[in-house]
Amino acid sequence: MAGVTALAMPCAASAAGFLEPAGPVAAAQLSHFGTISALMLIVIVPMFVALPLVLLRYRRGGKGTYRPDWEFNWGLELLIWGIPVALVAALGTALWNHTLKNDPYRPLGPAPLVVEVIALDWKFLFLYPEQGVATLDLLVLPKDRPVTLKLTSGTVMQSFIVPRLAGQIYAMAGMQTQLNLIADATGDFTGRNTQYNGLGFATQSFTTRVVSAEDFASWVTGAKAQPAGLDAAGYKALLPPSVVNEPVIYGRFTPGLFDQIIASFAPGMAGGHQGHEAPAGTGTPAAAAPAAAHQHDAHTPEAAQ
Amino acid sequence: MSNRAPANLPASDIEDEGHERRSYVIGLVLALVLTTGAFAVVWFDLFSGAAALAALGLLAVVQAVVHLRYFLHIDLQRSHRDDLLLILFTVLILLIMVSGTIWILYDQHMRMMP
Amino acid sequence: MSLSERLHPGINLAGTDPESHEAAEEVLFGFWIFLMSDLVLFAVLFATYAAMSVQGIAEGPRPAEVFDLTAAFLETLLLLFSSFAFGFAMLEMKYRENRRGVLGWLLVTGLLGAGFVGMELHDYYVMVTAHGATPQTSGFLSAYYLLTGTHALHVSSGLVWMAVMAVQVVVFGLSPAVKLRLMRLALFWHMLDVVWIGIFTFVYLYGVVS
Amino acid sequence: MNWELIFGQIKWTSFVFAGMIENPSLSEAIASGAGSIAVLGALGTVVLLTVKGWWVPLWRDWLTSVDHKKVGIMYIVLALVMFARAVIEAALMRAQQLAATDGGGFLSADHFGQLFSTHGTIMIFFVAMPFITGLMNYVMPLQIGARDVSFPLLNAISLMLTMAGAVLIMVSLVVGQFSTGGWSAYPPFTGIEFSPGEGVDYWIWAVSLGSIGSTLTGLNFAVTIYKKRCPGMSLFRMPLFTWTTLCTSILMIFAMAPLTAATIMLALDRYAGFHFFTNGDGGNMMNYANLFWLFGHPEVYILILPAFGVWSEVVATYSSKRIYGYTSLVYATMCIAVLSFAVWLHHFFTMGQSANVNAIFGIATMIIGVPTGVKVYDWLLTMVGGRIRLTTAMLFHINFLLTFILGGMTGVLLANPGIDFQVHNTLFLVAHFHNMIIPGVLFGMFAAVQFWFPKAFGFRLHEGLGRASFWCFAPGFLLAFFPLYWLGMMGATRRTFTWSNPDYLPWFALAMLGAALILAGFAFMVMQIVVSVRRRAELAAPLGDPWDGRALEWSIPSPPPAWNFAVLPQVTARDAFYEAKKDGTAYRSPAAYEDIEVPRNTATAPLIGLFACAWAFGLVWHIWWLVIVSFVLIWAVVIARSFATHTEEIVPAATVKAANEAFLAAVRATPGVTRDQEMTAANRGRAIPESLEASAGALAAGAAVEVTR
Ligand code: HEA
Ligand code: HEA
Ligand code: CUA
Ligand SMILES: [Cu+2]
Repeated sequence: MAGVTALAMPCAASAAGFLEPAGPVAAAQLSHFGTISALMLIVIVPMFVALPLVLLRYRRGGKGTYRPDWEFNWGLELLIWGIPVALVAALGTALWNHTLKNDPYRPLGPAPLVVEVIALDWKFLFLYPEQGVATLDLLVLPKDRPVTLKLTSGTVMQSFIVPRLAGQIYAMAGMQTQLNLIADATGDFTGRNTQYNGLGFATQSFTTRVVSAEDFASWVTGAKAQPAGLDAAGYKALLPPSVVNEPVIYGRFTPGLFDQIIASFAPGMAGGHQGHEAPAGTGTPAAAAPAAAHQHDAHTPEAAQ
Repeated sequence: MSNRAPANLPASDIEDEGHERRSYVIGLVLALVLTTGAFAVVWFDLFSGAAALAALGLLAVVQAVVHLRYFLHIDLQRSHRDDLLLILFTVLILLIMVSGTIWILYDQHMRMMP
Repeated sequence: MSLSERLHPGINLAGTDPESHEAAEEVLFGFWIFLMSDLVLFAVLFATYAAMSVQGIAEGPRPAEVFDLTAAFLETLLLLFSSFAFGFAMLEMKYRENRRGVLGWLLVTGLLGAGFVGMELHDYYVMVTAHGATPQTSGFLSAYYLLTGTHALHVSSGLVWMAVMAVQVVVFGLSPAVKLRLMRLALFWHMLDVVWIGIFTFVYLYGVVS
Repeated sequence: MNWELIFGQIKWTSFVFAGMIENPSLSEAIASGAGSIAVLGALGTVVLLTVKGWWVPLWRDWLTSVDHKKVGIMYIVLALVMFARAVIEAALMRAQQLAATDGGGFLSADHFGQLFSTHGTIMIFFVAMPFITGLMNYVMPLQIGARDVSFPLLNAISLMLTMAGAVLIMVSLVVGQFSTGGWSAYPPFTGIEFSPGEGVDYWIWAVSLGSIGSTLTGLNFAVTIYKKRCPGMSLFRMPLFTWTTLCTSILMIFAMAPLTAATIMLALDRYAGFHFFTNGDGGNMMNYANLFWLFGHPEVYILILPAFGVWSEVVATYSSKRIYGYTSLVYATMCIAVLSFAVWLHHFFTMGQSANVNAIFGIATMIIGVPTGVKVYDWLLTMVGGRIRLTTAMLFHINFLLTFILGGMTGVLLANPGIDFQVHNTLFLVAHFHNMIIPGVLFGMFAAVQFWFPKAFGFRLHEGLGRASFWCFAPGFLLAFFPLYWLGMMGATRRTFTWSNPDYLPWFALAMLGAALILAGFAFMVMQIVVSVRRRAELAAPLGDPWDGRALEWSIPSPPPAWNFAVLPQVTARDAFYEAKKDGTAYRSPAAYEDIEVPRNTATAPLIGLFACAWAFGLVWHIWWLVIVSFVLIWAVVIARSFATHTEEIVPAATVKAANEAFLAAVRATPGVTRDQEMTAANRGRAIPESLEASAGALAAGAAVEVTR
């Protein structure tokens, strides 16, 4: 089928998760994790301190005075409602700011590199519309350049994550979700699907390779030289569930493939809204149409027209 | 007159058939008016777009209240309060579930169109 | 405690039959709670329909293309009058303990209810034959059939229940147990009316307007 | 002959043993082993019942009973049977994940998928739910001074429907396969296109039966608490366990409907080609997530609230002190119940909706921390000024306070969409919810058993073995689940049967060790019950009040008579029984006795359960005649029952009087015991209230009779 370049060799990528962030998004998530944990200690620690003391003092035979009818105290009451309320106010503010600022849909800078991600059973297909190349189970990104991932699924719902770069987002058939990220370190980072989707789920991971801008350019050149291309028929061949052992690189792919895949599930939705510049289909109409993915959609190849 | 009410029951405590029958008739008349009204709004195109939706929604809510009041005899004055509260609590749950669902699904829909 | 005090919300026996009224306290309250839980089920179906009738059209027809507003209006009237008739059955039961009266009004209620179910089945038939609008056509139609079908199923079980109650009225007379069951059936029947108002408005009228 | 008409889609290969014969492997062997255990277990039970001649008593005294106490006990037995299966599955998963680095391990991917799906489904629907339902059934009517629940027959029907669901899941061990879609069964994966076959159908119908049962239970308990409280028991005098039961019931009433809607829609998609959640044709699986969690989130509070109630009773009783902040505990419970309906989106922060939707639901989620924190600190303050006895139940409570707040803290972390993006669907999440459920709910149930067992059976549980089990459970839990937090942060996903990252190995080893300790704890618990039953004479506490209890359930004999209270009590304060003991008004003979009406046993409920099970089985395997016949039969039973008239029987006043006076005489003749003697054979269930102990030098002896005046 398609060739494999030396660059695409799989290797043991570090999987230390977002504890070792390699980009600002994951870093922000880690630091938010720290903030919230630290704030929570305000109410956790008192329990760990007070409980042993209370047990010591008021155990049967302990020094504390026995007050069987004591059941209320306004001061304490204020404390046990007041402190959590204040804390939630603080936590809530932090949550609000962090969430709005780090909406995964928010572009992280001008001129992002757009990669279209199609989740399949049990592999990910990546399309680089700007570069005109495509990969299977290998995501190559330039360091320090904003990246916009557009995701959809050709099968069941999946969840896409590269923990060291950014958190996850679902990919669903007939829909498009987005994830923006920047990598500020080079290296190989594991990405994977986290939403169970059958027998091959455990091994559905891929390598994210972050390289310098120059290396990225030369990788693109090298990729373009790959003999294999991806058209609708090739895409169809990817649909049956399978695990990919070696990443695959395609030197070219049918433009508009991503939208056609969405349209095969949700006709009338794709293209209609924001006018995609990618013209649908350069080959014959029949070839451009991603053939119906599954029996239920057998009547929806109209997207090809 | 009711047949099993103890003879010594004060008059004010006895349910009055005429009163209750009137309640059903009022309910029917109001419901007919409201339903026909709603139907007319659409049939004769009395309002358009959002105004029509708002008017229809309002009519439906009013009619639901009419049914509860005149057919189901829900009565804020004389009911056992605790019981009624549990029933009214349903309205809160309904609102949360329905509005939440619609809000979430529309928001997702808007964000997921390519 | 004054006898007219409501021991439970809604349709009441109060002073007319103190013994049954006391017994009604738990069963009627329990039935109200059941109705509320049922109402939540309908609410969820409504919310689903609200989303799917816009987002789930796919390549199928739109609401306005398949709904017959006049039929829906007539169905509303049938249900409304059947509710009204049930009210009169309750009056016969409560103030006169008149078996024949109760049975007569139940018959009227049942016929109107059966008419409603019949019309609705006819609606489905037309939708399927004239428009090819089956539940398998699109998400919108799936939601439509489930919502209205669940309601129709409720009405149909109400009819079966009504038949059983007619037998019980004959067998047991208007005993306390029978009275309480009739009251619960009344609540059920009236509540289905309220749900239908929602369907008529938010499915049919909204569907045609937008 | 068209076999499909008769057997639907069942084939020879549907039986689990066929896989072993045709395609032997370790994984298949384990599967058929499990199937054999199920079959042998069932056969063994049948043989035992026959040999011992227990069929008749089982039917007459238990299955047809509508007594809330027996129904409660049957719920708990059901929970324990299912628990045994689900725990074994958990141990298998742990072992697999330890062994599975780089494709090792002994389970196939498919088998692992079924394991986490059945484990989750069983634990939630057929362990935790029946356990809390059984407990509420047993205790709540006793606490409010009632003779039964409002609708005893309905109660039995709920039980039988739940049991039908449980049986269906057990059947899936032997006939066919279970779903691999997890306990949340997200489509489109669980749709017919991607999961053909019977697995998901088993899930759908088992869960539906359980959820109908729970709805009816919720309704029944809510009415009972509203309408059957004894005179003087105003809402704000109810024991806290009853309060949490009320709030749980209300959650059950409203939360089950969305689940029913979701399962119906999924079933219509699968059976009739509808398009609710399919890919394409206007289907929208996001709505499934929405509906499922509309139920799923309240569900986790349905589980925890009764446990909170147990903790409140336990901490007050073993501190010999009034609960601190009763009112704030009540309002906190209400807050949690209402808020739990407004946070469901936090289970799918990563679905792609706008940041402000996420943020609003995230903050709503955090707010639940406030009432929960109030409760936690109320319990701490309850101990202040008390005289704490470190009994097994109390040890579990202390462990609960310390571990639960850590689980709550990770919950609050998950409530931050930004953090959830990273740890959603990882073992971090798995650690979070086990951290809430095990120390919170299951240990709560464990404490409840230690606490109320003597009430139900008339003898205490062996204290030493109880503690031994605690000292395995508590560290075992920490070891088994805290490593998962770390693994999750390192990116280990849930529902994953094999790993390639060697860094994970030590942590999985720790987790396995913890699971082993937990299993040891469980063994101690079983031992505790066996030993206690053997020594029941020595541990007997028939006089009903072994712990110096506070609420009404302790004022009656252990086990209580069928009618619970000889005369309905009259209450004037909170902690009614404790106050009565203090004032010396406890154990008084009533002025007069009356006849008591109790419901007669009936076969209605078991028949409905049986037909419901057959109906569901028919649906799973498309055996349409069975579906129709059993459906008709269910309703025939209901209608037939509505024509039955003699459903009650009378216990004559004389019988009641004889029993009650004998009990009171025994109480008066028995010297009270102080708390120091609590765990000794002297404790027959007649307590000297702790607050009178100081002046009780004389009381300790026979003079205790004086207290009753
Ligand atoms: C009630 C809920 C409950 C309980 C108790 C448990 C108990 C356990 N769980 Fe479970 N688990 C779930 C609910 C639960 N789980 C759910 C919902 C899932 C997700 C499924 C999915 O993915 O869809 C899951 C998934 C899950 C996984 C899969 C993780 C993955 O996705 O990779 C694993 C892996 O090992 C696991 C382990 C365990 C272990 C070791 C135990 C136990 O061994 C812990 C031991 C138990 C105890 C310590 C309690 C003992 C005490 C009593 C029972 C009191 C009885 C008392 C008397 C009668 C006296 N669980
Ligand atoms: C009994 C069960 C139980 C309980 C009680 C809870 C309680 C909480 N849960 Fe948990 N949860 C589950 C069972 C439970 N959960 C299950 C089963 C799942 C996963 C299902 C699946 O996917 O399979 C889940 C998943 C889950 C998620 C989804 C994660 C994901 O899918 O990515 C989230 C996110 O917000 C969450 C949050 C919380 C919070 C905030 C609480 C709060 O209620 C916690 C409140 C407690 C405290 C905060 C600690 C004590 C308080 C103080 C010391 C006072 C002060 C504190 C503050 C002011 C903050 N839970
Ligand atoms: Cu989702 Cu359009
Ligand atoms: Cu939740």
